[in-house]
Amino acid sequence: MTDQPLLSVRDFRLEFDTFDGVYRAIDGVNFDLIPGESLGIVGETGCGKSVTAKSILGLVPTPPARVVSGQILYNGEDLLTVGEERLRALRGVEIAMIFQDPMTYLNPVFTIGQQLVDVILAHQRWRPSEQRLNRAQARDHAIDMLSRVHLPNPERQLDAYPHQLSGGMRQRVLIAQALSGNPRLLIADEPTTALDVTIQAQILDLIAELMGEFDLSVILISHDLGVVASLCQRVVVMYAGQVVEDASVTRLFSEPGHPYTQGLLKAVPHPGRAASTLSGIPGTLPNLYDPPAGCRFQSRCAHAMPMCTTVPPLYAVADGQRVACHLHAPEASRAGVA
Amino acid sequence: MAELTKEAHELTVSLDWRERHVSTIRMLRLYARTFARNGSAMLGLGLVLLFLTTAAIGPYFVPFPDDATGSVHIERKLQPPDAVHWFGTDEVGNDVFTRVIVGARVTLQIACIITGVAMLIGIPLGMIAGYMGGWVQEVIMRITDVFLSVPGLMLAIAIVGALGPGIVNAMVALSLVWWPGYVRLVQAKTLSLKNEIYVDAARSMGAGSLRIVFVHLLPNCTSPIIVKASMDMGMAILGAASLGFLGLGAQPPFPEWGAMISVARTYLPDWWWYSFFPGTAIVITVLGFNLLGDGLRDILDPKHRE
Amino acid sequence: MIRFTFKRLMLMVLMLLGLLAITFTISHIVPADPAALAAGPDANVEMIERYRVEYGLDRPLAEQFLVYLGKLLSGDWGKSIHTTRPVWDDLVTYFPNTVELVVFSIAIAVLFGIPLGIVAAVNQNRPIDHVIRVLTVTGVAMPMFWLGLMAQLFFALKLGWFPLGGRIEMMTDPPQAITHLLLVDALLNGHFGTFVDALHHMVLPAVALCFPALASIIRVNRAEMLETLKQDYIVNARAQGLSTFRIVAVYALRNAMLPTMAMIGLRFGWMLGGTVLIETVFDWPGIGLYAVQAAISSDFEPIMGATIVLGFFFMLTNLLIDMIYGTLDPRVREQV
Amino acid sequence: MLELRNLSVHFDVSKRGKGKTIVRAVNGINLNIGRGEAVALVGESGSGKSTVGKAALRLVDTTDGHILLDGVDITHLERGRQMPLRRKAQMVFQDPHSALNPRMNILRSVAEPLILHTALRGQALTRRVIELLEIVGLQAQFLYRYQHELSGGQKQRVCIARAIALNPDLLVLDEPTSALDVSVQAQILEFLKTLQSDLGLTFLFISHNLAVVRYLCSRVAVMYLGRIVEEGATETVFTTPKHPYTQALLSAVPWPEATQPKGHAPLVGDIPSPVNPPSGCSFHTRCPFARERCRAEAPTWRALAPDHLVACHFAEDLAAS
Amino acid sequence: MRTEYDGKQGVLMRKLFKLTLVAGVAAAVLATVSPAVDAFERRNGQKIMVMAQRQAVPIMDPSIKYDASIRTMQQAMYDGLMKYTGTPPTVTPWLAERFEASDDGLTYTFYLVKNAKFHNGDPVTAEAVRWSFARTLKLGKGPAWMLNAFLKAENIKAVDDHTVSFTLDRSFAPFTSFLPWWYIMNPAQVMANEVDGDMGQKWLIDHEAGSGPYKLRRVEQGTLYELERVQDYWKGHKGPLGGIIYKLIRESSAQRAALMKGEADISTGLSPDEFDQLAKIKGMVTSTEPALTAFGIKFNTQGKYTSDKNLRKAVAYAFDYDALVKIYNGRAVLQTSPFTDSIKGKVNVPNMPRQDLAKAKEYLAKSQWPTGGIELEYVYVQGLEEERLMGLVLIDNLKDLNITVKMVPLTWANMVARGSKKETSPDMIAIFATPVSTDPDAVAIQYHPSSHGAYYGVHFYDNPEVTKLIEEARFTGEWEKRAPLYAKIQQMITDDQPEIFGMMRERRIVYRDWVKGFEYSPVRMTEEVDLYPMYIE
Repeated sequence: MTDQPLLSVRDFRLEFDTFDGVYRAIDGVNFDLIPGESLGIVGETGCGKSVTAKSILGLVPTPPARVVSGQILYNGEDLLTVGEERLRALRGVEIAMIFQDPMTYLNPVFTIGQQLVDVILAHQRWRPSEQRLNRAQARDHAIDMLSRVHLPNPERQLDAYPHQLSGGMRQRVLIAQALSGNPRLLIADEPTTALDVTIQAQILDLIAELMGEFDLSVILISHDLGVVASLCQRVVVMYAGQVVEDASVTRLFSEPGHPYTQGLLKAVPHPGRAASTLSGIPGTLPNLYDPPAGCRFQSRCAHAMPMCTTVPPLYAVADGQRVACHLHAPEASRAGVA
Repeated sequence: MAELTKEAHELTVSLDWRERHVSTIRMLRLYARTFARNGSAMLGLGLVLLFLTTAAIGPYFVPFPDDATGSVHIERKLQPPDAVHWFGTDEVGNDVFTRVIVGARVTLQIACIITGVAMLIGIPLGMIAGYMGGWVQEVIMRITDVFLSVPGLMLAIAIVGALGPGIVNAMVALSLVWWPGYVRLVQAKTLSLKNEIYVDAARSMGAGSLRIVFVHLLPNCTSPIIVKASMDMGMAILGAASLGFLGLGAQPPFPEWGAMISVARTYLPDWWWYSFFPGTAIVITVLGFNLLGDGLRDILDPKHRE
Repeated sequence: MIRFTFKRLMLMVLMLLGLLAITFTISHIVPADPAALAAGPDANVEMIERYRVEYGLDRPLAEQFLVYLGKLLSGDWGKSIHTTRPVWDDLVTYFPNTVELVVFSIAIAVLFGIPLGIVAAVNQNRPIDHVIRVLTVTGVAMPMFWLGLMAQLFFALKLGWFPLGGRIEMMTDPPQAITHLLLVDALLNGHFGTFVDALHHMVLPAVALCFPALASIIRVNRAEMLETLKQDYIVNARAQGLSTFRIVAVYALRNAMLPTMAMIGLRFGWMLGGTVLIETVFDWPGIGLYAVQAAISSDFEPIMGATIVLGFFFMLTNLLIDMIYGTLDPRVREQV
Repeated sequence: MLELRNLSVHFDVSKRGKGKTIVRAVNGINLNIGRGEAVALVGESGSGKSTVGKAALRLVDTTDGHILLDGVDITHLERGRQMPLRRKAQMVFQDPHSALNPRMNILRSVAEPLILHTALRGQALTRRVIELLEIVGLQAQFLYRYQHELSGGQKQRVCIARAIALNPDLLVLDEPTSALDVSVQAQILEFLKTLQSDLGLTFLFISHNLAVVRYLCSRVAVMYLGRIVEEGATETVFTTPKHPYTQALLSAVPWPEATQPKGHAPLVGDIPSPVNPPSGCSFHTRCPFARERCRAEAPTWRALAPDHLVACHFAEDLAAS
Repeated sequence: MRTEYDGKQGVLMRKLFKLTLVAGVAAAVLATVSPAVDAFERRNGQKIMVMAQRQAVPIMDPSIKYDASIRTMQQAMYDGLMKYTGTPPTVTPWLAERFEASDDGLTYTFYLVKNAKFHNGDPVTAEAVRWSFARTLKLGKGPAWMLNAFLKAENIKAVDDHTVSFTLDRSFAPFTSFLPWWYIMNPAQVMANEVDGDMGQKWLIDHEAGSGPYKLRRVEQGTLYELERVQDYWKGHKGPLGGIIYKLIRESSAQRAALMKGEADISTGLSPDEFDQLAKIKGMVTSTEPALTAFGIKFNTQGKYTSDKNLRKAVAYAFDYDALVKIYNGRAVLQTSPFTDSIKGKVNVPNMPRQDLAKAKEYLAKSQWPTGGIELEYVYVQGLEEERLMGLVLIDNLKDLNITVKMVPLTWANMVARGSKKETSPDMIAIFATPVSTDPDAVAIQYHPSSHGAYYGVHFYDNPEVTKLIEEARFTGEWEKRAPLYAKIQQMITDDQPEIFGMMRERRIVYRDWVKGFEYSPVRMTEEVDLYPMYIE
């Protein structure tokens, strides 16, 4: 494992041209992913975590979306500029993605087998001709993939339609499909949100297992701190289109640096501990059509200060923890601005 | 906590109409803006407005008002369009322009009556079928299916054939074949709305069936009904014109466009203006209603909003 | 699937009965006296009564209906009071012509409508999309008979590219009737010239007839393609690296075809109704023309015959469409 | 306050000519809720917990058993005589967005129960609605807004205002926070807690979220495939779960902290279909401790401790191991 | 919104376009394979005449039905004992060489030509004649009404192979003038095709068993009927013609176009305007002979309003008679008597009403509705442009009397059905009435109560005095005695105004100049053409 990041998102900004004006969905997102690492991105609805993930594979329709600035470097290659043809060659082969609701992400009118085989065959185009699989081989590969995601009776399931499977099985199919091209990076966008807890546990275990088996790096996007905690080594916290904190899991839960992260932790009831009190974060999300200058959390922040009208950079705090809050600014600069 | 604060009390009293309906106004503004950006919808609105204006005031400004009710001036029959007779004259010397303009009002009446009657029959039946379910729905929907199982125009022709030709009978026939569409639409909509949680909520508060149907369901069905009604205005005009064309609809000298074409087609192609102008009037009006309906769908039905 | 078909066929029988009841009622509220009609202009009272008894018009309505049903089942579809010809013979003569026209027409509408819908959707808001949209909007707004008349005037009368009307060239002897479908019979008999001639006669009426349907199909297919292309599974298909052509032409099209099929079914009904107008304009010896003439002479057995046949045909096509639906969408297949 | 006796709710979802298809959503459950108590009903999707809530309010018909509200049997109360029931018991739904009629402004939505049950009209009605909105922490300016102009948390507050408009004794809360973000969920939970103690309400709280349940409720009943498998005081059930399903459920929930719960052994397979529930103990298909007896014989509902009931043949053995 | 499919869009577009293009080219190719149009059609080297007609011939059985289109075909395929020819029309012996009437006017004996034979080669015998008359009388349809009041089937006798005698129940002067409407069928052929005792009714719908100049080659119901020349027709042919196609073209504009393009050679039933338009074109020949047909707007003299004679008079005086002529572009003359010009014994009745508003108002003042304010129904045949226009004229004219007119188009059959009862007979009906004979009785009988219910009897006119006169005149043998009776009848009917006596319009028949031999006879039905003498040069 080298420290050379596999994926590096740098100063990524993205806007949507909508009917009501320009919606500034993503405003300066920065994070790196080291090979073999599993990175969690957490945040509440509308924080831009899903858009960021989809942008990596160029899946956000443009227009209405528009990339304002930034780079998404995969192995040094800027995915924002390589073009559709190159992205297609990367999709599923280098970078794969699974999604939130396994029902809607599978085409209801084709069998599991048809959809799997189609994807496998599509990948053959990028392979050396002598290694290409024909349809029968692709089918075998599909069965192999289904058994590797522990889908019972894989051969029979090939002829099943999505609606005939349970939610957990569908998610397994999606995972099989995503990994069929043997990618290096898996982006999982809320993969367990639509599932029951017992199934969620199965899927999380499966992803952990496959990470080792396929030598995968994983980006896990979730609104559930628990899910992230159970799978990831490092967490990026997003709020209103910005990264507010980037820390290792241990650090994040023990020493949350950003007031938002702190609030979030206080708002989550704990299943393992008796009830004490909960406190929500007062206020609502800022209007992203006309976001406030500087820190986007300032209106809800108990520690807001004049300096917050400037955009806080990601201050390195400790142990790889970086926090975008002026509270963590070096004394000098804080005084300077105040 | 339960005591009402003074400000809140004053707020309710002081709110004027505008403030109370601020949300509605905002919504309508949004609609208007969406609509205004949609070029074809605006064209449709323009055409429909033109049509409505013509229907409203046209008959008072036509050059030969008598010609609309059937007079005979054989001496000036079949004259091509000129400065006096803008659209030429017909086979008994009536001014085609006058008749086309007056025809707008007639056409509007026909379209309104056909869609109106169809809605009056279809919407209650659809709501009853969708909400009650069970055998009531079975009966209503099967009858609807039977009516829909034969092409509408064909059935209308059979009905007019039985009742005898004439504009009233044509309208009766078209209304009779038109309502099943509304039953289908409203029934489907009611069926899906019935499972909405707010309907459950209303029931949990003790609302009765009638109240649920008319207070909670009906207002939520209006969007598709408005869209369909707008489209149907155009379709009804086409239907009435088709019957008129076959000689089963309005009868001369009633200045209905379809009936005019039905007579005028025997004067094609040499006396082209006689059928050309009523035909163009039909195309423009139907086009207007269709475009308007399309535009309305775009703003009222979020699924089709882009 | 067999079970499904069987059940639908049973339902169809019920619907046909309902249809019969409705049309029978309608056609018996005729203000004129059908017996007097039949007896002809010079008939006296005695002759009229003879007709009344001969056609069973002296019996109560319900009984007449039952008698009619009984006769229908025994293959006797009654005879035209107006022409005295057996209705069944007329239906055999006229109906196949309508079938050919309508099938040819819907084929044009589908073959052109679906690709054009896709082209418009993929090029949303580009010039080609606008051109197609203008075409579709005017297509729906245009009265079919008007379009037919104009096409006839321009292409037949002015340019002379097509015949004015009719089914085949009048000097051509029709091929021996095997299926009663002229095109098929021509091919079966090896009369290739007749086949081409019949096809040539069919172009104008079929195009005029298909235009509104074509417009609707384009419109629905375009809207559904746009809708489908926004679906999650399309995003997933892209994320897995499928090619755009495959996504559009296979993955999205099949889903978009479901509502399009429904529209095709609906429009097919309109088309069957529209044949009345088109057959009138183009002198097409079909069932629409036959029915219209029966309707205006209050000749109720032909009206009923035509209505049953048209209704039956429409129901059959709907069944076919439902079956296609079933093959396209597994969920529908299972629900039944 | 609310007593469910051997309650069963089956839905007939048969299609014509395809034989009978019965969804056994609720299968003979017993549950008592005392006045002022907050009782949670937890379980995964398909366990029938929502159906219990709806049946308790007579929104669905019961197949078998009895529902007693304040000692009155309301199981077969006709439509026309349900009005007193409606005043006593109200419901808050999962998705506040769809629980509000999109064509009604907030005033009309909240006023609906008042219009149905009281003579309040005009200004007095408006004043009462404002009062209710203030109780749930909303200002009067929302009166003329529509559902789509409010945030999720605000909408749920409106729903709660509507539910308490008639001063009911019992509130059935069907997953009231699952559609909300955690920061908002925390606010609503806090608010519900104070509301319950302030107004002395009885809660039947339906949820799949164990953490939320632990925070809000004093007693909890765990449902699996239409049956209650374990019931007891929240702390007892959470700390010493006796039923293997409860144990699995608890261990499957990830904790929002760096260290995850121990003994994490996820259940295999999916929840069986309620159309065709397994024989014997319905959990035996997924139970890691299932034995022969579980397949054949449905476990009885028995008390392990005074306030701790469980339906498992081997509850004692499992607890011991 | 542009979609995200830009990348591969080009390829997709190209593929789709190719598809569309191929289909388009195919359609275009088909479009250009247009067969060339000849001046006239030929079959096996023989010229074929094409008639473009609007009315179908649904049934060809001579015993069942007759109207203009049906008779056009029947006349070509069958022979009658007698035939109408020429102007003024005369009843010419045809299959009968000659006939004799007994002095009491009861027995008629016909002597048949010897060389006549049916299309299958069987000779036309007296038995065939007897059988044909008996069949029509027995079936009681079609022309049966003309004779069944005084002729019984058993009183027709085949005296020998070529002699047949008819014995009437009572003397009937115009007997022979009805015979051209009765055709002779081949009994052997018909009965060979009998089904369930129907006397061959089903078979004769679209087959023939006649002895006429043409035989049926094919029937394509609803499209066309083709006749083929009988080469050895017993009476011989007038000129070269291989056959005739009766083609249905229901749109008059298409009908006209067919004539102009040379696809059709002869056409009837065109509107006056279209007719004039065609008449101007080189190569078109028009026939505009005066007809026996009278056009009148008949009142229901027993109806709610129109039973009032003064009202009838008021309407008759308000009507603009000149408009009638104008509608026909001058091709019509006004009636000067209830009888049309070719009818024997027609006199010019003085004081025939002409438009005179003062007089109209005078009569109206005397009626039960002195200030008008009523609505009268005007029923006419759907699709008959001239009748529709007359309705418009009526609307316009009666406005001055404060009477509104409701126009009700009906099919001919429906109109007749409505007129068959005095309760349902409309206030006014537009009727073209063509007498089946030139004998004045054929017209006078229309005003006899026995006509009530028939299309020409929709007025339900019943003046006992007139009735008596008609009966008297009918069975009076000598013309000198009959003539004054008819003059009186004409005057009395005019006074009672059971209808607005309209006009006699010219028939409008157009044909190409290569069509020769057209012969006209006013007694034929309005659009009926005698095909026998016609040929193409």
